[in-house]
Amino acid sequence: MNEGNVKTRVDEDNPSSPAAEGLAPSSGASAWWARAGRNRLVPHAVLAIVLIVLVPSLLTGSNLALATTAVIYGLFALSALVLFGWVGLGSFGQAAFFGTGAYTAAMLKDHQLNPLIVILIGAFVAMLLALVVAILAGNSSGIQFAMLTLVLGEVLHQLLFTFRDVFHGDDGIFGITAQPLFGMNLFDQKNFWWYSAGVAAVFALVLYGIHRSQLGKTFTAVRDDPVKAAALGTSVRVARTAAFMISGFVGGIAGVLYSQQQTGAAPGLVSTVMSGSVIFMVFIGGTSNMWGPFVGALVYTYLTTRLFQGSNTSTIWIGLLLLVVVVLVRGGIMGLVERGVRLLKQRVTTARSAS
Amino acid sequence: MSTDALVLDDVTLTYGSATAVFGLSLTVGAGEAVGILGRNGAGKTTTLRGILGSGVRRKGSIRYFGEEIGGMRADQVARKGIGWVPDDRRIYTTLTVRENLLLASRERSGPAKEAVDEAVAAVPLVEKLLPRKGVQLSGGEQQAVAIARAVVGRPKVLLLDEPAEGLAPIIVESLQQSVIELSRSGMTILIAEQNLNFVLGATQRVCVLDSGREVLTCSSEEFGNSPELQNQHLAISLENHGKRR
Amino acid sequence: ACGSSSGGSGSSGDSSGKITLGMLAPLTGTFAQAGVDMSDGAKIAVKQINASGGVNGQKISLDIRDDGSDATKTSQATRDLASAGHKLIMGAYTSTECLAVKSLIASSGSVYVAPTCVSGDLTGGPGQKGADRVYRTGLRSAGDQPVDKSIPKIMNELAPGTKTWDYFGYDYSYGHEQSATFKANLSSLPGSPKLGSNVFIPLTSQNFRPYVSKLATAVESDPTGRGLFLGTYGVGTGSFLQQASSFNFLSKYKMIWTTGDPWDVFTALKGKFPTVWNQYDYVWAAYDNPTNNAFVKDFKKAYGHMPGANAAESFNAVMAYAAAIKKAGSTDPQKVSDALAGLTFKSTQGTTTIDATTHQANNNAVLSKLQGDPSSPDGIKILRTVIVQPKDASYKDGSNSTTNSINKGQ
Amino acid sequence: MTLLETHGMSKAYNGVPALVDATAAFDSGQVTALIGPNGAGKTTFFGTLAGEHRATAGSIEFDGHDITKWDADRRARAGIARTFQVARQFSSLSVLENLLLSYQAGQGQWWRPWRTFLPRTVPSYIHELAEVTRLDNLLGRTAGTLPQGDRKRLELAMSLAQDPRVLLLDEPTAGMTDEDCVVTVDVLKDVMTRSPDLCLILTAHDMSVVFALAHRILLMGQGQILLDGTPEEVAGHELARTTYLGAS
Amino acid sequence: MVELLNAIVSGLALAMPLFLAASGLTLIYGVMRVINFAHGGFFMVGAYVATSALRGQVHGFWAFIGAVILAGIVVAIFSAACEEIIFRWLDPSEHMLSLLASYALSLIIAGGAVQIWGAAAKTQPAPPLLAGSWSFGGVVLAQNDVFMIIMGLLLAAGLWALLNQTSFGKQATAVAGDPVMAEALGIRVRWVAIGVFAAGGLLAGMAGGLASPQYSIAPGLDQLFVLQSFAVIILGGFGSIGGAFGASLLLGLLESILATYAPSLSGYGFYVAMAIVLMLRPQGLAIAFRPRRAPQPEVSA
Ligand SMILES: Nc1ncnc2c1ncn2[C@@H]1O[C@H](COP(=O)(O)OP(=O)(O)OP(=O)(O)O)[C@@H](O)[C@H]1O
Ligand SMILES: Nc1ncnc2c1ncn2[C@@H]1O[C@H](COP(=O)(O)OP(=O)(O)OP(=O)(O)O)[C@@H](O)[C@H]1O
Ligand SMILES: CC(C)C[C@H](N)C(=O)O
Ligand SMILES: [Mg+2]
Ligand SMILES: [Mg+2]
Repeated sequence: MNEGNVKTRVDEDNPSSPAAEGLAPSSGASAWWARAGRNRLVPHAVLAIVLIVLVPSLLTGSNLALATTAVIYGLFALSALVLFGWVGLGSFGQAAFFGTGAYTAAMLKDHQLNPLIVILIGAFVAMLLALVVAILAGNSSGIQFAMLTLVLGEVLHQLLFTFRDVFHGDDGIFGITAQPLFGMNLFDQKNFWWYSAGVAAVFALVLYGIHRSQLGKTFTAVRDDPVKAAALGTSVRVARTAAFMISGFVGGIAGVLYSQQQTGAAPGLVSTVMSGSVIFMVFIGGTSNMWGPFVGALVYTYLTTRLFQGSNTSTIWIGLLLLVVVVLVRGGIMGLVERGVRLLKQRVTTARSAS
Repeated sequence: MSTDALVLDDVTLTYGSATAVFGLSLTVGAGEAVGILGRNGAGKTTTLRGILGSGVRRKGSIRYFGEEIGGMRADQVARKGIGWVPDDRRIYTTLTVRENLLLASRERSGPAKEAVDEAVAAVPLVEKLLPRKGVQLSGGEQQAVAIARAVVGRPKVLLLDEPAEGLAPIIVESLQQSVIELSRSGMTILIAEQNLNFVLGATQRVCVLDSGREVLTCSSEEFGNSPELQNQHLAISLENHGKRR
Repeated sequence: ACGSSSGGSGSSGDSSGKITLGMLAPLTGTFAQAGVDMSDGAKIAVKQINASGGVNGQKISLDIRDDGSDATKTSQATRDLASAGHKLIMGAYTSTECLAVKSLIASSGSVYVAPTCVSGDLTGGPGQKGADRVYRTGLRSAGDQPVDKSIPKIMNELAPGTKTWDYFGYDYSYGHEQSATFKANLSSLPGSPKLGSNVFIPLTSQNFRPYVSKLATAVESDPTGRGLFLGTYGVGTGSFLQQASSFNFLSKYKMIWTTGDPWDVFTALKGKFPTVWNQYDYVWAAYDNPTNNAFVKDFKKAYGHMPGANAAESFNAVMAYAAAIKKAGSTDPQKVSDALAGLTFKSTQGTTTIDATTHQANNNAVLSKLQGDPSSPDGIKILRTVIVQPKDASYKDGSNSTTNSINKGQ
Repeated sequence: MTLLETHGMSKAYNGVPALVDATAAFDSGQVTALIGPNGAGKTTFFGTLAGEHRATAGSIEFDGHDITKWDADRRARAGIARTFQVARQFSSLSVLENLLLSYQAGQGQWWRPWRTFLPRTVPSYIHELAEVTRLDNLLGRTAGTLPQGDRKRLELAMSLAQDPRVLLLDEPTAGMTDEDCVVTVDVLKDVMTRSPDLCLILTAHDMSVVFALAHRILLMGQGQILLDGTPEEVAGHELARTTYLGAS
Repeated sequence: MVELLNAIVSGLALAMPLFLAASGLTLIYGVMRVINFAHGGFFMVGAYVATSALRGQVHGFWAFIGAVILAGIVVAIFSAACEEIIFRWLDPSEHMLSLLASYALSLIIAGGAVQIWGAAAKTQPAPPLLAGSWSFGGVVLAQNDVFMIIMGLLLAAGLWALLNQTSFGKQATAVAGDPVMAEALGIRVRWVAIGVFAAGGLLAGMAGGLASPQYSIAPGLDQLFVLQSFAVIILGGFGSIGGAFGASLLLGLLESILATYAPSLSGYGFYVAMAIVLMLRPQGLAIAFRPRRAPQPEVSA
């Protein structure tokens, strides 16, 4: 899962640099192979399942609701990671996919569909939108891309007002009543947790698989150097479009879950603020692995709805915290964790070799 | 003492947590031309960057005509009179070649136009490129402009990182000539270069690095005349290669 | 979609004998001023109630959450309040947020009292059943209200002979409702005045320059006499007046009619605004009754200026909750909800009754003629107030700042 | 047999011509060196052949297909591999991953989300390649931390891993030590014996490399192909001496 | 006809504050590669400072100008401090980082402004000299508009001169192109960075001061020009002052004409124009003012 990092600054924390090697005795010729090849799926999956099972018994009431929101945001952040972390396209319009999913679900509220079907429809619509965005924005990169996606998101936001009759403008569409799923009443907080965390886990797993696949590695290649990638015969266009569609699909799922939880959708879901928030979640959590977005989402949700709630100083504190994360904590929380683990390992090996 | 242009004393250079040059000591007399040799990754580029203080962390003492510059920022060092030709050229692509040169000329070094003319004389290839934009240059042309730009600033010490790379043989020849002349005119020159002939012809002394450590310093003549030395220090013998990392 | 819908556990009152009301208000963003006013007003009510011994022997407190004037944030805060056990919820400033809260009430097992939102959808119209557990102590403004129907008529009486009205308001439910109702009722007037330009601008926008010059040319070139229905409120109104000021055309309108809490906007203008008629549900000077007088006095003492409508409305919402909890003898959401239906409580308008079917309070509309007055502390001089009864839209003069006993007493 | 052919190919950057009316044919099994002064248009020629940019005039034919309008990736899939004058690689991937990626891309296996990228065993071809290019000890290194010379070798290895039919090498030995140059030349010779049908085109300012490898030399100058002949012919030509080689 | 003329006049009137707000943004981007989300916050602070200095009272023209300059200076210092404390630590090639940092900064400014100046709206009357308007056969020309147009032109010219005629401009060019090389050429990169941020802040602060008589000075004012400013620098070409000027005019006129003739489109006709330009010509309408490296030969795949 280590391959997801955004262009790491090569000069830092490079475990195989001459100096680091000087410190830690090289663990033999197989070291690189082990690093590149080990499949850590099982431990991650186990951890995920344990968490999903444990959380509802550890948390109740508002805390469980917050955790549920965090997981949904985490899935949303994961969709941003696909574009940003995997193919290096930092989108500032990610909320468009989220909002599309949410609005699709909201507009289907009177059809009494199975929630999972709604998820698929929402994700599919968002994916189609992603395809359109890919066609429009797929040629740009860097700051142009960020701005272009920001603009496209803003246009979508405007459409909600222009077509008042369909989208109800600022008022949004509220009143989703989630249908029971396999006889499970989703009005129940615990049930909703299992439902949304389960969906998130399944799709996180799928993404994990994709990331380790040939296509996943092509994403990294395209991110690192699109010109070189094309010279190898991989189609940058295809790779970017695929990433877009995956991102849109997952973002759409998160949107559907969110509107099911909040019982509706409003233009705020498609706003630049939302797009910005999700990037923050990604950054807070760190891009080095797929837990990052979830950790980031949890921290962000907690900060914004709990810690600094109820006074107008909240924005100051949130801003300060985010600044600290962006400026000081490169690689986010998961980056810190990984660095800590690496340091610990290094300590252990040096201690061992010393004795 | 202060007649030495550069005195590096136990200088260690690191990128983040990775050390690239270990405890290097090197003295370059005023007006001397010294070559830095070594295999890929030996630390040549890093050494030059270290003197300038650009992009690499320094430990140890670096004195420039007796003055400690080891803690200074690159721009301060540059203003003291150290010019640099980076290995990746770093031409301003949206500016014309003339503007590139003018940027490097400092008021202190006299009228800008004269300085440019002088630099063009040192690297004649540049003359016809003056009105072109940086993007409109081929790799070798950029190299030539990078050298001219360093000369424009009338440095007392010139750091050349692989100046001959990518240049046509005929240009390499004339460049060597120019370097010799600059050196004669009193400029102190440090060249990191793979092209052995170029270095040996242009310098009086060479310093060979290996894996970030100095392994040999001797006169260029001696080094040039000794295939054994060359073989020992520059060739990648297979067993050596195996242990390298 | 989650949250148990049982009315169950004695949610809002915990063992320590304290009742906590959950309150939503925009403490940040464009409507931060309204949010501050709302919480200021609610705090006065809490203070007064606690000073007189609380409700059923328990003290009241508020858990105020910032909703940022954003429906998404509001939903989250609502859900959070409910899950924190604070299921007696009030607040949210604009109808957009109130509707978002409304949709979460059933699933979170809470009760909701909307003080400042006027959208028709929040409670039932005449004879219609209101949504479960959702009540409004503030004004309802929808096409089916007698007040709304009669507004054009009243306007016509106050400024006779206006042939054309320009509408300028916010692009959301309330703005559209307001404009549509207005338009529908104009034609029934003598001389059937028409709606001139009918402009909707985004809720948070403040750049009105093109519209301003369009209105300016229209009024200058129209000799028949025009009126302006300024449906914006808050900073939007302030920016509009600022941008209009250099065009000197506002004075050429026969009448400028505004809505929403007039106090904060016109205070900000420091007396530099054209004389306007405002239509909303509160101006401190309009009422002369013990509850209002105490409220105004305490408010002025605490914050140094007169209370606006947003403050008064939140005050009333707390008063309603206190009365309902007392009547129910419990803080159980279902019981409190049952008590709210049909409740009569002391409010700034004297007494207010919440209709058991529609869940709508019988809130008066208050019209006030306001003039800029740099010499008065808040910059506003109240020339006249008119109180409109919601039932039949009959209206009578209220007191005004010079006749009000609060002022007389001072 | 002619594999790659250009007819009157020209390229101008924003109207400034860099390549003028280049007509040339390249046979499989042949090593052609492109030499010429700085700015002669060699890199531009490569870029146009590989599809990095479109020719402004003329056409390119590859193996019987007109590929003038093909994009770079399509040409690469058809078997035209190239290296860049300033080495490019995927800086966040390890050396091994860089090689594997090139290898799989060369096999057309780069887009399948259901196939894991890392095979159970590294293809022996990659192992051999790493060995001959002396990258075997660097396989675990992150490519972004390599010094320039190693990057050049990595890039060469990557292009070979693509198993191309036409290989365009832009100054493959620039920045290498003399010793490394020799090794690289050996590698390329070895490649030519192993895949005798490969059409290899390279540029270099190091004449020892050129003479060691090339069957044929094209001398370029000011965007045009000035001379086309055997190494001896070109080296002996007056034009080559005055414009490019100099006294040495 | 009168309607069209009026639309054009108000388009110009919209364009000028927009240009003033966007020019600082584009200047900072052009040299430092930082898309400053907090620029709107700078603008708002400028408006607050000017209003506080004048205490919301009517003052003469020169007092107003003085307040505007004061606002500019205060914000310039603040902006320079931000660069010193925040942006210098960020790798400019990772534009996402600086985008996020400035976004966080914008939150801090928004929250801080409420703490300092309160949530209550303030207003600042225009100086009498700028308060009126002239009417020419139905075409209304506000004195303030004329003033803003003059200020816009003056500032555009000043900026152009700063960048093209001074040694500071030359050094900024070098830093914009390649800060590492600029430093190696002896240019004081830190000073240039601080100077550029200060200049950007000065522009934002003055823009806020100049605009203060036109708006309710209240929380949320920071959002006023943010998206439009982005539109301007996208349309004008990232970092191009001349482009920003042209794009401001274009967007102001577009907005005003749409508001006049097709009010329902006025919200997003703006953005569609921007998206079209970006897709067809990603580098914007003007030739960009010094991109970092040669535009990477993008694959046309
Ligand atoms: N930015 C960097 N981050 C981390 N390590 C680096 C960086 N740049 C260089 N190195 C490492 O420092 C060591 C010395 O590199 P340097 O570039 O100085 O070598 P060199 O002698 O110039 O080689 P070459 O002849 O290939 O240019 C190498 O091991 C290299 O991997
Ligand atoms: N991206 C570009 N934009 C504009 N002009 C360019 C560009 N790249 C190259 N040129 C021009 O095209 C001409 C040919 O350049 P090219 O890079 O092909 O030369 P070259 O033969 O590879 O030279 P060298 O040996 O120095 O690498 C150069 O003179 C240069 O002016
Ligand atoms: C102030 C009122 C006129 C509007 C009200 N706050 C609403 O949005 O419903
Ligand atoms: Mg080097
Ligand atoms: Mg070339």
